[in-house]
Amino acid sequence: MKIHEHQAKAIFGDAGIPIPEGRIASSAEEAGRAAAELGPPVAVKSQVLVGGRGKAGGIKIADTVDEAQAHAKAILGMEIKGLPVRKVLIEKTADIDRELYLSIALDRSIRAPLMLGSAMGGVDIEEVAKTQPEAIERVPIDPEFGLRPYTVWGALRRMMGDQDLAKQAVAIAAKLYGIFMDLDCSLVEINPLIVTGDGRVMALDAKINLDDNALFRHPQLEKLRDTDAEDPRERDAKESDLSFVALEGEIGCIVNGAGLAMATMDMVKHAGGEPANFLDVGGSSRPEKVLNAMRIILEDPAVRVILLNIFGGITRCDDIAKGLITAKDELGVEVPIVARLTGTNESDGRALLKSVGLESAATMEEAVGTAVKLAKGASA
Amino acid sequence: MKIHEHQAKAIFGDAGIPIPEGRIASSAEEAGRAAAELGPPVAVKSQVLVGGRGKAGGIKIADTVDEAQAHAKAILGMEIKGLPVRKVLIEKTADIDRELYLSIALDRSIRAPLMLGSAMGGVDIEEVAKTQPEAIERVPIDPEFGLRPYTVWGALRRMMGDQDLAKQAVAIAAKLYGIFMDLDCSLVEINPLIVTGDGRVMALDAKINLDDNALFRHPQLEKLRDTDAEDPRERDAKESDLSFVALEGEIGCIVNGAGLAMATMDMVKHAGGEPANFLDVGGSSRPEKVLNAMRIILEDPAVRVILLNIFGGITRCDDIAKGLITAKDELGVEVPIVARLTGTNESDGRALLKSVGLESAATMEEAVGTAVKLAKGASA
Amino acid sequence: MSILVNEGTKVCVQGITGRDGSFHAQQMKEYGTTVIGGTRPGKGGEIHEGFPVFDTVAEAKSAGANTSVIYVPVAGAVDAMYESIEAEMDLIVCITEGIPANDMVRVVDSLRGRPSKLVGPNCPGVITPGVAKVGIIPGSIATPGPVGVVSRSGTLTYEVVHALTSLGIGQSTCVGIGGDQVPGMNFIDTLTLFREDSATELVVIIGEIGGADEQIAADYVANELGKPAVAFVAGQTAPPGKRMGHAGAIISGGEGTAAEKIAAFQQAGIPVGKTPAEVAELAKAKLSG
Amino acid sequence: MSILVNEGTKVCVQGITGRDGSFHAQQMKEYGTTVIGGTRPGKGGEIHEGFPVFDTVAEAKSAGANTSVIYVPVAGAVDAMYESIEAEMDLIVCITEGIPANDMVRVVDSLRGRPSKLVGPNCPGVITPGVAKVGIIPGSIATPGPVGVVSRSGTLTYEVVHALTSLGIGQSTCVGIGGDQVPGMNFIDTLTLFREDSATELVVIIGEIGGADEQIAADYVANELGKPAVAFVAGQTAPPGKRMGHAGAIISGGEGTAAEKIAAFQQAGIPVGKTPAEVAELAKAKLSG
Repeated sequence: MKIHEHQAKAIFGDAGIPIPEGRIASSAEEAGRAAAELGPPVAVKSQVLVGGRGKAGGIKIADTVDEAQAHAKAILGMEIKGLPVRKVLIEKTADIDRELYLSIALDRSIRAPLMLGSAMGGVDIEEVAKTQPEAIERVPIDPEFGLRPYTVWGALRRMMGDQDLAKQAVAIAAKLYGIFMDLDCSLVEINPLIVTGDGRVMALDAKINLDDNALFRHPQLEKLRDTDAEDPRERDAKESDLSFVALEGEIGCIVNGAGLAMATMDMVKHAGGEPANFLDVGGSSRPEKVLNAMRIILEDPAVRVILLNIFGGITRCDDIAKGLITAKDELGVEVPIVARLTGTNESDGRALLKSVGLESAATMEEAVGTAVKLAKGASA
Repeated sequence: MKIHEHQAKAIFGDAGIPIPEGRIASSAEEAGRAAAELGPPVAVKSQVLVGGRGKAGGIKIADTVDEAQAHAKAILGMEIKGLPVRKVLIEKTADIDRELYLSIALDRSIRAPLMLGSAMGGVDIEEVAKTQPEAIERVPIDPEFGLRPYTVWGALRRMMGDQDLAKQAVAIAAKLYGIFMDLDCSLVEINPLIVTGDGRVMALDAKINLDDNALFRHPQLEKLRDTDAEDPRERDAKESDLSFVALEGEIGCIVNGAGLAMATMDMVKHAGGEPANFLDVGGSSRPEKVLNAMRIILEDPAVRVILLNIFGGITRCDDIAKGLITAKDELGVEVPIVARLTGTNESDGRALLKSVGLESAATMEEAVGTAVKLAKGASA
Repeated sequence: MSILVNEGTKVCVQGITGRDGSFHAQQMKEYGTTVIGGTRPGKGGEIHEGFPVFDTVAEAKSAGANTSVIYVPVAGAVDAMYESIEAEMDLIVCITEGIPANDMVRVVDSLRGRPSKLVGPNCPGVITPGVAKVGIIPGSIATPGPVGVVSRSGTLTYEVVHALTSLGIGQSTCVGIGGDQVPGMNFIDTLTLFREDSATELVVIIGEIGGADEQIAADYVANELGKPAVAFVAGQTAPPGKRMGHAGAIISGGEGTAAEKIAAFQQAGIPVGKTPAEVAELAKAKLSG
Repeated sequence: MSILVNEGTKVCVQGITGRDGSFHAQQMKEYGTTVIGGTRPGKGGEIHEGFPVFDTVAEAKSAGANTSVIYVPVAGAVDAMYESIEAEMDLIVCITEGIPANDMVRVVDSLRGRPSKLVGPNCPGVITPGVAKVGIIPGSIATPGPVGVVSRSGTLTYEVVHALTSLGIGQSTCVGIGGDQVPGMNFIDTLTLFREDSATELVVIIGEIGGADEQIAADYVANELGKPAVAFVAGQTAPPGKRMGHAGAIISGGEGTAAEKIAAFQQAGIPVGKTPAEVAELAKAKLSG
């Protein structure tokens, strides 16, 4: 889960990481009052959960209160990459001497957190990593010891180029690690980390991504969720305990297991079709999961055929078949259904489907082929 | 450092370990009011930092408010093993079905905490350990994992003899471990841990010993120090950064290093003398340490000779000699001084002593022999 | 021979009284696995559907268990892993999914200097066909033979194993390492065991989008494995920035795409199948070639 | 031969700019020890009294150091140990005293599965006479020879070593393991090294009141060491319940008395000297007997 800059900055502030003084505003009037309180010049920053706000015109500097209000009015009306801007952060501008980069993220290859730092901040760090890998300091954090001053001293001294600035950066890195661990983050990032004209190190931006699996123990963070940034069907699916990702195609897929679900999508594509979604019903095989899956998929008017691909292990084919039959009854499904059931309780499942006139394909290849043919026939 | 039962119980209570309701009182009147608030019968428990309060008459049950007041009056006038009783804890009595034992202590042999439990509580656990070792459950705690329910479940189930009681005991053990680690204890002990008539598990007594080396990070605990229980000279020595233990003999010892200090005492004893103290000036050799050491030793009128035994490593013999000379000047030392100086800057130190008429012994044996002879001569 | 699971495997089912634990204890036993019993604190001494119940893993170990399999809900799964690590079980298989990544960082770190191997979490487990299985892989689809299988996906493992068996190609051991970001054993840990296993002549690697484990595995196969391999990569049509079911299946910052992984395998001389059936055919060709 | 410290020892002095660190860096160097330099964060790149200063132990290691010695005040000493453990120094000697016991529990636990050996804290260090020393043991009192010394006390070590040298008996290596309750290497860890060391023909064990390490050591000598030993135990006149200087030197619950320890040594056939001089004589007799 992602949270907004102003929310991340509040967390930074509580942890003692220096941030510019700022106020959040939902209207131009509020923005004007905030600008007056802070004293111009101020930055007016759109709060949306996508990158590239600056390029999209979502960050403006205002030299007067009136200008701040005008910028806020313009920005609050914007959509950035499809997301409406509902709030702006009004912030005192900083006297920027240098822009740098600092982050901590979970690194899969070392199975531990990794601190990244760079003297090249305020730009796309992935681009820097590709073109100038030597410009990036990479410090693995041993989870047994955590991030201690000695862990990052060498890297941050090189990056900051100065003992006093390095000391400030070490303190910030330690606090960043504290946030990373305490809140179960997958990423905490400061881009840019700035050095001000008078030699202070400060977080000018703030990004925190949270581990969805850990949100259950951070109810106060769950409250920060911004549903604007979420597909309503994906949210609906999550509430039904389904993994779902909406796509652009016309073949609705219901599969058990994430890997098989991806492989099914891939095979649809190879066969000349387009998947309408990724959907994993998971390991449990309660019939209502299939019912919910059907309901969510059928909300998409582009769906012309439903492809059910089940390899039963922990999942039982008869449960799946029961769910499908219930869905047919309750939802009045009008598109054709292609089913393939293999594994645990396979024959029971197939018999159940046959009883309502649904033939099961023998293989995954056959099922995918039939689905693609039906989708093309339907659209022709 | 030891703290009082009522202080330990406050910590238990904050941690969620069930304790009897109670009030602390410094006078018979306060005790009476407390008994009235709680409602008799109540226990009136002397708060002193020694064991064996019960046998010494320091714990009484009162069936009425008047009786509580009378008991408090009697107990508040007592001395138990030389310590004055300044406070009593007034506590609601519990309906005791069984008395058990539970503690967590640092165990040197495993270099980790060890939980001890026994179904035989309310008695001297060291006695039980000697006579019925099989009656004691010993559970080492892996510091990487801490005390988790599975760690202690088996032992506590055997000890409690019942699933529900075991569950309560596991919860108490987990909280006890939390206290042990969070407050840097060397011992947390519940003796007795009781089972009440209605099946609740509760701490009827509470003992917490703190690691002196860790007190610097627990200033709130340092405030609980009861100086009544400390020898004033030992406290004085601690403030002067000296390790000092008062003994009954007549030879005052000043030594560098704890092991050598003990060995010096032992050798005095073997030679027929009696050491007046253990005193380790430690590794640093600032002259004022010797001055303070002399001052503290000379407060004891039984001291008839001073034995200085120094093997200089990090300690420098000339510094020691300077301190001794200053002490002679400032304190007007009347008892004879026997010195032995070896190691770092030995010749400088000896020369300094010689300049004020003090000969240095060649060996530790010689110095001890001379000191014992002088002490005997003086006492003859 | 085989890896991880063999004739000497003696299983303790953590969470044996739960729905999944109960069902799969039975399934494992029916497959021929020695199931010593299971744990459920507070129920020690009882018998659950024919299996002895212990309060703790330590007690199950005293009764002979050397392998744990965890069906405990997510709230207790981390403790369940620690319990088996502390009890020094040889093999720990964690089926439970949804465990916070930072918890797994600590669990994996705690294995340093300890004798246990951890497979999972969020995985289907391990099967040595014809001998024993630990986890939830359906026994019926597997058959003994020369192919080692290691996979980040559960059902995709079944597909590939089923396809292999359909072509008459058996498996030495199949290991589902799970789809989380921080797994216990990863591709390299597993391939290292397959390298030493004389019964394994060829390895099938089933990867998916996210991370760079497939690239690292490709490199290992090219330089260290000393045996042929074939591969499959799921998620060629996955959009970037979206988590595809598994916590670890996400293309982020343009990295971890299926295309990269397929290219890495091909550069290492490892054929990549487009479907599970094609993977089985590639394996057959390699074995007979 | 020797244990822990030898010709290849290259020292990094943690806290080299402090009073003690500075003094003993010089002392070690004068004794012939290779001192690569020391650490003081924020002073990296400077030269302190002829020694290069590094910001971190990792940098000192890159410059060749394989051994750390810690003179950092207590507030930073635990971090200093972790820093050297993370840098995987071969040997870490912590001189600092007054470290909380629970901190040491965690430090010692963190050594599991890592390559470093830790001596101390609250110890005088290690000397291999004629070769090198790490810590604060005065070099002048020691001379090369066949006796290994292991001790819980600093100055008592000096007394015994001095007495040995006075009798013409040299030492292979002298190890002061320190007087804390939770030390890094303990008697057994050190004796195990002496057992394997061909230069060590006899071991002197210097114990004191508190704990049961002497009893365990006596057992090890009787059953495992394969070499003769003599012993000394300080604290026969110590009253119970009082901490005698060292955090670990306390008789509690009637356990850990000098009498118990002396009895254990004697039962294991280890002569116990009444004074340091007598220990040296016992060693001499054993060696010539």
